[in-house]
Amino acid sequence: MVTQAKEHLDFHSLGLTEDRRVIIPEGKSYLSGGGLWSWVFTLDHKRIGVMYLASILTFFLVGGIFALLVRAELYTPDIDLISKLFGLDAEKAKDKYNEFFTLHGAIMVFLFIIPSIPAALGNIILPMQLGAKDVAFPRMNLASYHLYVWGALFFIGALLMTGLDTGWTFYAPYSTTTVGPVAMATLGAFILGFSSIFTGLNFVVTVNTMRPKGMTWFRMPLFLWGVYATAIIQILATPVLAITLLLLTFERVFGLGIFDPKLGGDPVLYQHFFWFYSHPAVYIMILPGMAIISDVIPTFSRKPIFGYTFIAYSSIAIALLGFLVWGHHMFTSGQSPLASVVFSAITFSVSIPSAIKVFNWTATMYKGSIHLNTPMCYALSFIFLFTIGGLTGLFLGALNVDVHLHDTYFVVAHFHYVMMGGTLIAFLAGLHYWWPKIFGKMYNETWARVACVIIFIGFNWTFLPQFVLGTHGMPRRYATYEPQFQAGHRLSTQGAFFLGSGLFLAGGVLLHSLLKGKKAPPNPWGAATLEWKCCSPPTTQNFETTPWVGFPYDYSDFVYDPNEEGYVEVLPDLARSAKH
Amino acid sequence: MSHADHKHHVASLPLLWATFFALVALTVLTVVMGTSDQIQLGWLDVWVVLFIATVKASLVALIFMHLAADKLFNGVVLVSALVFMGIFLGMCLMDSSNYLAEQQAYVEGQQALLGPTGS
Amino acid sequence: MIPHLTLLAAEETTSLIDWWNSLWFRPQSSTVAGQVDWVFNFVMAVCIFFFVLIVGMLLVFLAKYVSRPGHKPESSPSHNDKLEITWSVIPLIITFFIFYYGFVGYLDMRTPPDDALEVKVVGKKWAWSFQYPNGAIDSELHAPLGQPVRLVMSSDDVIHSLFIPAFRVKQDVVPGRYSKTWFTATKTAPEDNGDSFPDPDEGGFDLFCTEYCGTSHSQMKAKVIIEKSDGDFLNYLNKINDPRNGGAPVEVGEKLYNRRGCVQCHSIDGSAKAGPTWKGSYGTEAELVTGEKVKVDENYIRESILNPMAKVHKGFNPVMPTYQGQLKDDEIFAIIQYIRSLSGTAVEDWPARPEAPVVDPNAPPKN
Amino acid sequence: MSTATEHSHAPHAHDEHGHGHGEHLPFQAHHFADMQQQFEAGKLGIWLFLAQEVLFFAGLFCAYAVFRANHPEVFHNAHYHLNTLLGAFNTIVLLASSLAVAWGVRCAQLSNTKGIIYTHVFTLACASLFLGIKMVEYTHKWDEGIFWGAKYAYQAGAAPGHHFHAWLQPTMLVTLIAGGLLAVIGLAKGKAGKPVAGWTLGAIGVTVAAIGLGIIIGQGVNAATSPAAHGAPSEHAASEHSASSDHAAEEHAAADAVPTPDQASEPMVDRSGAATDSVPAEKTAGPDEAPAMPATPPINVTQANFFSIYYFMTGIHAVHIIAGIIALTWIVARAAANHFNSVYYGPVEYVGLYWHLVDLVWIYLFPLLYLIR
Repeated sequence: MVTQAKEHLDFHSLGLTEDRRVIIPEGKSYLSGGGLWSWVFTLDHKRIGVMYLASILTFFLVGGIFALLVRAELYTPDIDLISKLFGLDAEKAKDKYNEFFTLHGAIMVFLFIIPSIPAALGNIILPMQLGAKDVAFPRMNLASYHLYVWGALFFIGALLMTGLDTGWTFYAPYSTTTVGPVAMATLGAFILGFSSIFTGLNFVVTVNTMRPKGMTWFRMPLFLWGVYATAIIQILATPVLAITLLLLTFERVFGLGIFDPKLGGDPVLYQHFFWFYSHPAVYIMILPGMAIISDVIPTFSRKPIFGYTFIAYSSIAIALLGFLVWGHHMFTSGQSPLASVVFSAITFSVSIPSAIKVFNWTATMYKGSIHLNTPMCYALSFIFLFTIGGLTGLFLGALNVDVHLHDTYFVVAHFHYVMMGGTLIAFLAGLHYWWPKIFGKMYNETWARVACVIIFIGFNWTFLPQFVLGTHGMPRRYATYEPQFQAGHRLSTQGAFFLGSGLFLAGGVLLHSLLKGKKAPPNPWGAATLEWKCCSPPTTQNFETTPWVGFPYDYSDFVYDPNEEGYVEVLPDLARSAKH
Repeated sequence: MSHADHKHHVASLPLLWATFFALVALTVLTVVMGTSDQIQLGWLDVWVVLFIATVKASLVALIFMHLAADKLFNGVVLVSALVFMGIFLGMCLMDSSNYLAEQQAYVEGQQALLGPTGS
Repeated sequence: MIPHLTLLAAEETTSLIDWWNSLWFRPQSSTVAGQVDWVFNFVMAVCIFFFVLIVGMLLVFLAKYVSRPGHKPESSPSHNDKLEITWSVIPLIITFFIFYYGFVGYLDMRTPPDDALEVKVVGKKWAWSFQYPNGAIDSELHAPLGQPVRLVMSSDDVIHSLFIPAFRVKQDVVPGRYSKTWFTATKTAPEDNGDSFPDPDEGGFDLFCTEYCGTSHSQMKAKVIIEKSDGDFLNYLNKINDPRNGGAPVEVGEKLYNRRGCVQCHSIDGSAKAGPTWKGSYGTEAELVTGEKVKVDENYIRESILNPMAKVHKGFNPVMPTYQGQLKDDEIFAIIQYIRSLSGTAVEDWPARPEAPVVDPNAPPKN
Repeated sequence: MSTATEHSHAPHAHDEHGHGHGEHLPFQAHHFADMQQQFEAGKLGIWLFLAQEVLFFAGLFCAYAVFRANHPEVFHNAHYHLNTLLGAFNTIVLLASSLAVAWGVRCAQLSNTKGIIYTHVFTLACASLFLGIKMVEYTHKWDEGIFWGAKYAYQAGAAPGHHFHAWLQPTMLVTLIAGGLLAVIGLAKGKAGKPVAGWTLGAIGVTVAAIGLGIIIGQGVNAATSPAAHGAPSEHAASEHSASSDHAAEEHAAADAVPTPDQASEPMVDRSGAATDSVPAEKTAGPDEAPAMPATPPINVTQANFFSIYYFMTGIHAVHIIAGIIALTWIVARAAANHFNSVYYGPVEYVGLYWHLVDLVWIYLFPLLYLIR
């Protein structure tokens, strides 16, 4: 274990008395009290966030089990595991495999990643970072969660009925002709879309109208910038998915003839519709992840974030440019060459804001004092994995290379590096970062770090071989494959199980902390953003008094107090008045 | 904070009525444009009709929806939604018109293949 | 052009590049493959540079500034606009180059030469079929070495995608339209050397379907056989053009029944479809719409295939298309034998052949 | 900590509505600092919602644009099936409702509760009038066999034998009677000192009755513009609900009335096989069965595609109108309860903005669907 130093509280050397400490009064936890109904119909953003958190983690588990089943099946070239496991002949077993990867993708995208950071962590943290009591529309917030549950029920219904085998993209005309509960799943995704829109709408209004005095746009924590940019996409892109899925449902049930070529429709148009949402959706997934990292790295480096304004603007730039590049999913799909060229050119421009962020995070650590707590370990592994994910995107943006790599395992590896190595790892960083605040308990640092290392190794073990598989021409969504690919698939499957064990360990450490964890101090990491200026866990009202708003990355007033095992804010009169 | 801060823009009644009559007049104009045999503008027609619709929409947005007197940001929200809609429509139109020939060739090719029955 | 030059130089001078390419790719076997690999390697160099830079800095900072007793954060500027602009503009310039090379290679990929041999490809769940200019159909794709081949592809059901990894060629096959792609093979596939370790592309280049299309998506594949010379290709075409190479007449007839659309209207189990069933029909008396009766024999069937409107079976609409010019005599013979077999009538083997057909591979398609 | 206290609020744990400034208003949510902030938040919220609506409709406009740009002749011919006069009338009805709603917001800003109620009840009547006319349009087309996509079965001169508009007359009578009754009950309740129940019931009554009125106007305009009324046997209007033998003649007349130059040339292909959910996909096809013939003939874009888009666009628009009716009724009820005044009138404005957007969408739908050259 790394020896670490905390800036110990030495009031005498500061020439101060202990009176200068900002005391955060304890209050009644928002978690305590009330029966089931007080949770189900709560208007408290934190309770809604916690319910979201529990739901998405459940679905992550379900989606993860499907992922492991898929990986286990691919250990050998033939379709043998699923046939043996379920006693099916080869044809039926291949159908089963197709259902598994569909459910893995659909559940992970619609039920886990998209709501993971904004709806779960964002809901809990965003109002607190604003020093507010709640989001602007608490009832709409609750409606968003209830819609999420309904959408999820549709998905689960489709799962129980079996036979949903379209892939998460629901490409027409496959989705309009296959058997299976496609209409049910698309309606579920339609409902989930509105859940997402409501969350985004709430966040934009909250950030726009409820910032406390003193918090100008450029004194907002970068998490807020990231979530704000995400919310813009949620509002402007998600309705297009909603109408697309509605059209698809009607196409299937009533035979509309918009997408189905047998009725004069155009399947490529479906792909335009779908990716107009689903590419920006990629940024719904990654932007809040970047936002978490932008908050975690300065806190644990004890340094102000490097290039605040560039990072803030780059979030907005990514959100807006993200709307212009959907066609890069369609370079080989029958899109016209002219459109492909335009989309390719714009695609590269999106990589710049991402690069800016990575450079800035790295530069933030320069001359800092790096504390390798669990959230920081996840943040470092995020930079590593996201860099690979982002750079491999360059291959796919280059037109002729993409023609070769499209729909192969290279793409699978690339988007897992971004979605999982990026968003999931950032989500875990955020979860470990805010866990003491949300639940008021400290987890076991050692074991949490071990889990982080296992996840990091397992992740690379799983997905690095897939790049090589892809360049050698292994197509995705294959239930069986040529024996020549087996070596890569074996490695990948082994890695997946190693990765899975790491995730279970991380989950176990967190659950253990709920039962046996030490009580968390209000500010265990010494962060300067407002959510740490209320007690852990917060009261229903969050703050007794609206906290004083300073620059969110100025750590000079936060010193370690060994008695509290956390940081306290010290207000030297002179320093404070000098700041005004 | 006093009520002085709560001043809201109140639209004047003559303005509302004038807007309404302008909208009705434009509707009549567009119907005449669209049905009259005397006025034939060819390819320009759809753009003229859309222009009239846009004038009407702007009247509704600026006066009925108070955008003219409202916070700028609300207008920005509406305009940015329209801009993204424009990008969406524009790219889809550009692309589909480019591969239209491949669709038509296929339909013709397949009909020729079935041709002998004259169906 | 720069990519080509570099590529040539690389091939001459070093085996390191060969080793590197073999790590990532199947051997380049088409004219565009070299370009794709060049851009890939260029991007790879950029990526490795930035990856080493970022991760290296990360590790250095971690080692130098990790918190330890006595270590304090030092003050340093929290922004530096010149630095920020530098590391925004340099990647922008680099990505422009990547875009440019990708774009140039893509244009080559999408623009087939005028003299290309046209092969029609039809994708259907879950098989490919390739139709050559002489009308012959095969489930493997054969092409002559060094000759541009244009694939005009269509799908009968859902979207498929034709992918030949060794050629770096891929194009979705969208129902309701033609999709086009092309390649010029520069190598023949390695022979199957009989060892136990499976090499890619042994005995023919792999051709995969890469757009998910249902149950047997992963088995929707074919082999691409590159013939060493035009003569070999001609021989191949002649071979598949002769129905007799498909086996006994009954087998060929059954294939034709499934492939040429008979199955849409004629059942082989006695059930009623748009046309009369074939089961047990041979040798019976058929009543025509005109009221007269005719014996279902070889001549009647042949006439019905070539001129369906002449004698329409009572109870059925006159909807059958003519197959005049679309089926060869041997094929009609094979179909008749198949119908005979469905009625339990004795079948015949191929009759003696008057002369072998000669086919020009570049002849325009007949249909 | 001098600055800290300046913008800190009174401790909220003790008093949910305890705010630094002495405004204790009944409709202020506890997490907003003041009414101004609450109003701004709500207004931004509704504008963002409208932006979302714009992109929701963008998908439909995009489908429309792609099909129209690539197959202009199909759309041109198809639009002759639509009754321009009815479309124009509906446009004006919606414009009038928009005026009323804008007026209603003005009333709210001036604390004129009666004004809010009157304008919003008028708006409700317009909304239902619109739906009634739309019902006439739909049933008229269904009777001619003009459905969407796979169900499209129009054949010039043929009488497919649908009798959807036989339902119009009973619907009209039922809505008029039921709506009138509700309105009278509402009036009585209002007189009896229950303004909320009274106005709510009254508003619902007006809404229901206006559907009937819309059907009358729609049928009137239809009869006036149909050639059956100019010279052809004039039992057209009278035969609406008579024996089915009249229908053949009437539908024949209606079908002939539509000038569709391309009818004969439009390929009539049996589309019933393409209706999908009932058709199981082929899951077992041997790899050997490589096809050379297409399984089914390809179908080019036809009027069926136009009507798919027409029904989907107008249908989604109608769903928005129905949602608007619910929201407007809610406003009437709250206005009757005297909730709104110059300080608190957010909901009136928000619902108004939503209603204007519904109008905006129709402003584009009308020329795009009814006036194709």
